[in-house]
Amino acid sequence: MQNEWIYIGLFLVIGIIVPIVPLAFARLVAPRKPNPIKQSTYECGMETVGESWVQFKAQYYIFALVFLVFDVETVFLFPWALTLKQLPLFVVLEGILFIGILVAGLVYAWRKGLLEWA
Amino acid sequence: MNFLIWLLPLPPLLAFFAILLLTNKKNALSHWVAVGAAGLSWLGSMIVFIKALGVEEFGKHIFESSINWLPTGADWFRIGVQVDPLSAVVLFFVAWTVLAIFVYSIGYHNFGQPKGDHDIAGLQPHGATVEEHGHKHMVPSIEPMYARFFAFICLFAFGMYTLVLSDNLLTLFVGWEIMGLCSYLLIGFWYGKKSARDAAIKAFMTTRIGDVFMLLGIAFAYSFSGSLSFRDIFQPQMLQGLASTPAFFGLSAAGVIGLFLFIGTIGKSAQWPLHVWLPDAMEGPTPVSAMIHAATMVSAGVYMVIRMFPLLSIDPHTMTVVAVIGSFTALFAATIAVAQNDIKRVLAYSTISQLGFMIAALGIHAYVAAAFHLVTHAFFKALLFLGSGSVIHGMEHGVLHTGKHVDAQDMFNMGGLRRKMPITFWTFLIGGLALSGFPVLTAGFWSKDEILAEAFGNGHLVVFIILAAAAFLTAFYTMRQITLTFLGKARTNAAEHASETTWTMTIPLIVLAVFAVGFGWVGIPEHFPALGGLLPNWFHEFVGGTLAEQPEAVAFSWVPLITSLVVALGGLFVGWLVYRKVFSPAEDRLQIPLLKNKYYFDEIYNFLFVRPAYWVAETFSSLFMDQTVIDGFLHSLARFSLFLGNIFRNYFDKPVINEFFGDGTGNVVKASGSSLRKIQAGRVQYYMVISLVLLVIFAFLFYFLKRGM
Amino acid sequence: MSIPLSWYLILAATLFCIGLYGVLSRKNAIAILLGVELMLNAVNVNLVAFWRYLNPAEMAGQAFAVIVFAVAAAEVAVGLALIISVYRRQKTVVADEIDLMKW
Amino acid sequence: MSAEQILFILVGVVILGSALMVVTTRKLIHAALWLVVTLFGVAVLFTLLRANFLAVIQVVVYIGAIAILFIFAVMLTRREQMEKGRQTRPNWWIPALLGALILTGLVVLILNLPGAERTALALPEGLDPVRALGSALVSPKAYVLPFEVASVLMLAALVGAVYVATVDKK
Amino acid sequence: MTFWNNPINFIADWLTGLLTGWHLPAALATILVYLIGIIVLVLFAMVLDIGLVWVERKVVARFQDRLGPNRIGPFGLIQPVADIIKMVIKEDITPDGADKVIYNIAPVLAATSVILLWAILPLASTIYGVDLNVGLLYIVAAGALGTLAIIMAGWSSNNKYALLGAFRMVANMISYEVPMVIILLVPTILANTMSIRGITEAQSGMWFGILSPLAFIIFLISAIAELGRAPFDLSEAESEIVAGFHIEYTGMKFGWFYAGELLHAFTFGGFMAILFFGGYGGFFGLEKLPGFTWLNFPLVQMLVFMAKAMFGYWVIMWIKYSMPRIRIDHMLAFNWKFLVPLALVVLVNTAVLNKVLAGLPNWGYVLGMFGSNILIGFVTIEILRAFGRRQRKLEENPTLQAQTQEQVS
Repeated sequence: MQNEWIYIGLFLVIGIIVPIVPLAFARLVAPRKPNPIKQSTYECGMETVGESWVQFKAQYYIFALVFLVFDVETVFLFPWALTLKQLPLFVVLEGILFIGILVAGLVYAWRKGLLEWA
Repeated sequence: MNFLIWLLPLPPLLAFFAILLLTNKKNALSHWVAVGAAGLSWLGSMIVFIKALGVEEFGKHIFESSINWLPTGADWFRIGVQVDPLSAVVLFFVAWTVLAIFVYSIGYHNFGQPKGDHDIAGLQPHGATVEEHGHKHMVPSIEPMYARFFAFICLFAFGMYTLVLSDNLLTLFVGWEIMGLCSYLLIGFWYGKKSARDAAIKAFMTTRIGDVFMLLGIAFAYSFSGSLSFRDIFQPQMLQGLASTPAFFGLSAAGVIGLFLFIGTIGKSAQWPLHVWLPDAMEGPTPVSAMIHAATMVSAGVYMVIRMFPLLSIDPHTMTVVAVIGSFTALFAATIAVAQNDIKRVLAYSTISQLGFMIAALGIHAYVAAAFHLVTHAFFKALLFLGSGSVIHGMEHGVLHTGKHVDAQDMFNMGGLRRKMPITFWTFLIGGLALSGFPVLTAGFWSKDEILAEAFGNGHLVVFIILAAAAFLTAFYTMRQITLTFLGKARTNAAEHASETTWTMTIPLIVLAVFAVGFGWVGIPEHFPALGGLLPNWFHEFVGGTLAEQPEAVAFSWVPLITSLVVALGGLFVGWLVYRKVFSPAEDRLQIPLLKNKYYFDEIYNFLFVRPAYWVAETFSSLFMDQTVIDGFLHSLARFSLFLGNIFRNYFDKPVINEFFGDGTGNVVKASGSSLRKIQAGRVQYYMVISLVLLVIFAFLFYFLKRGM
Repeated sequence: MSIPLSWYLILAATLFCIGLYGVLSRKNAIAILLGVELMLNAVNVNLVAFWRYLNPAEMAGQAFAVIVFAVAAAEVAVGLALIISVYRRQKTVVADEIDLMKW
Repeated sequence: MSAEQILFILVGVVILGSALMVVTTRKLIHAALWLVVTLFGVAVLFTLLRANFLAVIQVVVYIGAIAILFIFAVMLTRREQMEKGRQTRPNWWIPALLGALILTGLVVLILNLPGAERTALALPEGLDPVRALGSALVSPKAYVLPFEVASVLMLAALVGAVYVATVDKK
Repeated sequence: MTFWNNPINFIADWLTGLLTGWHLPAALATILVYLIGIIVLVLFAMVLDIGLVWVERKVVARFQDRLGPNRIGPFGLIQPVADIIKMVIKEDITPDGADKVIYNIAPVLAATSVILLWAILPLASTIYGVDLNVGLLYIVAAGALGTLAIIMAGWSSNNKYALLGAFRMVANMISYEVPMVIILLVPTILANTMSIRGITEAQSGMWFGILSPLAFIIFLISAIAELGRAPFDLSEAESEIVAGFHIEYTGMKFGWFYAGELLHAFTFGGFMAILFFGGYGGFFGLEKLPGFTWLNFPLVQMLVFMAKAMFGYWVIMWIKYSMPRIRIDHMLAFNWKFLVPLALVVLVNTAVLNKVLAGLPNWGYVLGMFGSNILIGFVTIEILRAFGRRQRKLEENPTLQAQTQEQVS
């Protein structure tokens, strides 16, 4: 049972409570007089047309995709980074190979013109 | 040294990925990468080969190295590479033919020619019109999927190298399957054509049947011997153990394993009854045909049985089966080849029959002879295919030139090409003579003669006669082909305007021609009159060393020698005599429907398997239609039973039928596939449910069985 | 004072089966992938629990868990990409309506 | 009933409850968010197991990347009528039955497992799990091959996914 | 004297003693002490946050040549309090069609994700929450929660602009998270640990910001992008999508997004100080000299840290208020085509040199690291210049442009 995570856990609890307190307070003191106009979706006074969901560029997904791959791979590099000191040089090379493969992915995405926002 | 061997297969693989991922768009770069890779592997192979020659008693101390791969409980499953005399020679011809074919492909796919007017990926290039001082005319156009082709054959080459170099059945099987995949991809390379698609599927499925059995064989081998490496399996006591352990069907373990593996070869090397795919495989581009039928795939099948010879030879039954299948195929295919008009189909059937020769030779314990014929055949058949490709190419040029469309592959449209395309003619002639075993000069003669000699010397008279007859037919149709194609005068004006092909195509021809002649001389029997002993029978010594005990060279006898002389020369002469002045198929007296339609094999299969399968499919599908409206449980139950039904049809029915009708072409699998398509509408979740139901049932079953309840 | 191994295993098993149910019962392909994620997580819990309870000095469990992360990421990336492209073609993400695989 | 055990039970309830929500909720976006809760719970389990590194990358990778990807995908493919109506298949109870069966089977096996009741071993002295993991991942005797292969896998996934998702762009 | 050396632990021990004196079980006592400590820390952060509102408004006013808040209290110091009161008593509107639960969770989560960062923020060598051995990744993890909050807010508001804004924001954040994570590897390698304190201690001799200035720059840029502040604030580009993901939020909920952003910015300033400028310490060994031991006193360290953090915060504001907004395509291109490759280069460079130069004396090590960074920076700039020149050429004569188009297609 290690204390640090308990601490983090308590911190999380507090960190959730603290923002809630003013909100709850606001709920008590703030006026509440809803009316349709107020409640309507705010589009600079225009009448809302259609549902809020509009067709998005798949480009967003592509970026999320590239991000996912890079994120996972870089996260894997942290343990590697911690071992550099005590392990021989070729460990560095392993990491560089790893990064190289990462770069290959980047190059591929680049060459296929995915990084263009078009 | 061993390190080098490990590296051999890699260049093609890397080239494959490099081309596919990076240089896809750039044709020149792609083929340089491919050829470069092939060249590297070639270089490495040559070094290994030379080194191997240097070693004394190479059969005893071979190059090998292996690494731990899979932890299997206590110990490891090791994979590795080895080069022993057999694989050394195979490596030799693979390296040469592959390199030749790679170079040849550059020319064959019209590198440097303009883009086609209306070429689309997946169809043969139709040619392009170019403006030349005023008048425009058609020239061949570059293959739309040029780079992709090289990527595929690179993978193919990788598969072959892996197979040849591997020291255990598993990696061998891996290479085997890679080639299966590539053959599928390459036969269906022009996937725009329906015929090509069907041929591809047919080839894949047919070989798949063989492969399933081969896998079974491998599984047996592992379960019986606990290892897959050749060295362990070929330990004498291990072999004895296998021979003594009884399996089922009253066969010994060795017998079962051998038979299953041999079925794999039947599929891969297109032996009867699984031969049907190979002729259709001609749909692919010609370099592919050369690749499949000479350098790699079918050779791989034979190589595998030769490799497993010590195991096969333990069990007499197996050997009988092998001999029968082999010799029968040899004759059977030869008879069909006589009646074909498509220049490539003739070669296809001749390939089948030549493979039959090797298998038969193996079946009569003629180990060295089989290997010898494998090598020589690889050379001259590659030569022939490339030559025919060159002919077709020339013809297509003529067709484009005249603009009038005629089938560029029909031999009755050719004739008199010897003046138009001299290099092709001479090389093709050499190849043809080698194939028909023209005495003394050509490689084919020596290998074939050795097979006959062995057959006669070891008193397998039936085999001897059949093979002799086959040899005669071989010579005959070869000469027929040459006469129709090159001699006489042109039958169409496409043939009039045929022209010699580029150097990238002719150089490989010449190189291969040299081997088609020269390679025979390394295997001249000692006691051969006049020539014997001038050169030592190096091949016999070398390859023979692979086996535990050096096989005895068969005593010399005149009978087989005379026979081979007679059949070869006689066949050639008759062929020339008959076809000298045949100008149209009508005058060809040998166009018997029976032969022309390959003994109606496709029709028979169609009747026996495809139709019933479709019928079943229909009923099932209607059943299925009903099911959909009924509640879900019955639903999945029904599907489950259908699933079982399919299992039975594929794994119980088919073998039985095979035993009776001696067949199981891709059609069955294809049909079951097409029935599946009606039954299971690709809904993955149903599959999962079914498999899980099975899982649960079996899990509980085993659990309680183990509990002894 | 501390937790027996079986608790972790049972928790993981339950999580796995819930994921399995999701995979088999949902119509929406994306929801199916969600189920797959649950199953993968169950696996991870097992791996780490075994690492902790059987042989903490040997990092096998964690290493495999890390690999599972990679696999999960790859699986999601490709799976969702497939779903999206299918959606763009056929305007559906219902697994049953996606039957391109039948020929 | 120690504090740790109580904690475990709480976390377990959260995990399983949210997991159930994942597979039953009608709105996909909610399912995805419930998945986030589950993943977070699993992260907490990792902390209980003292797998700090895994706990953190559980949050980073799963919540920070995978969940986001899921939400994007939902947004890109959402259609109103998809949200209406039942989200489960008509014969949903077969999977339920299967799941229950398999679960019972597993539980039986686990309970009969030798040493199922064992408790956690003490971490060896001076072992920093992250460092140990690092050296395990890079040392040739251990998992350097899976490590590199993982990157290749990710590369393959990237290429494949990107290709699939943009194949009809041009 | 012991109190001044280690106030927190001093108080903590005292409290524990007190509580156990009341016959509480030790575990409970610890937890209570933790709770008290946490609450104090969080409240400190909150007060600081209120202060930041004032600072922000003052600074932006100065940048824009205004006076800024100056009515309520001296220098308008009370202004933020007024702001808060206003927010609290404002009516809190929930648009119909909004997904109530998520709509309400989002702002809380946004604030929490920032507050969580303070759990590992060492204000002084003895004043800190916890010292995780995976501290750096913890920062990233908290950031992930923030991303989640934003996308929840955008989705639940049932508003085109909000959703669009959220999408942009998230695309922005996740894109820039990549170079950030890569760059976080640099301090990890240099300090050979992921624990925040460890990194701080490791810089007592030499700041990482000097060992690897490029890393600092990249971190700064990606941090700003993570914050979604100008020039990367297109997620709330008033001119296009009104106010981005929090368009529908009113009153205190909006307040939390706002306050969260400020606190986040400050916290990132703090992390910049920790990762690259020695945090609370890093006096280049000065503190070891006889006359300067007072530098080690926690309160001094805390002041130092605050100063550094505030400086970082000021830099962020400086950039925010003097840069135009970047278009999304430029932003993403800038990230993927420039920042990420550069970050990777820096990472590899650090990893290799750290190994190669290990043998050298200290000054050699520093010189090598610094020099290599300068070199890389120089080369990068040269490349950029060449690229710029080509672009300009293309702009100047369209025919060339056409040709290049040919080549491209």
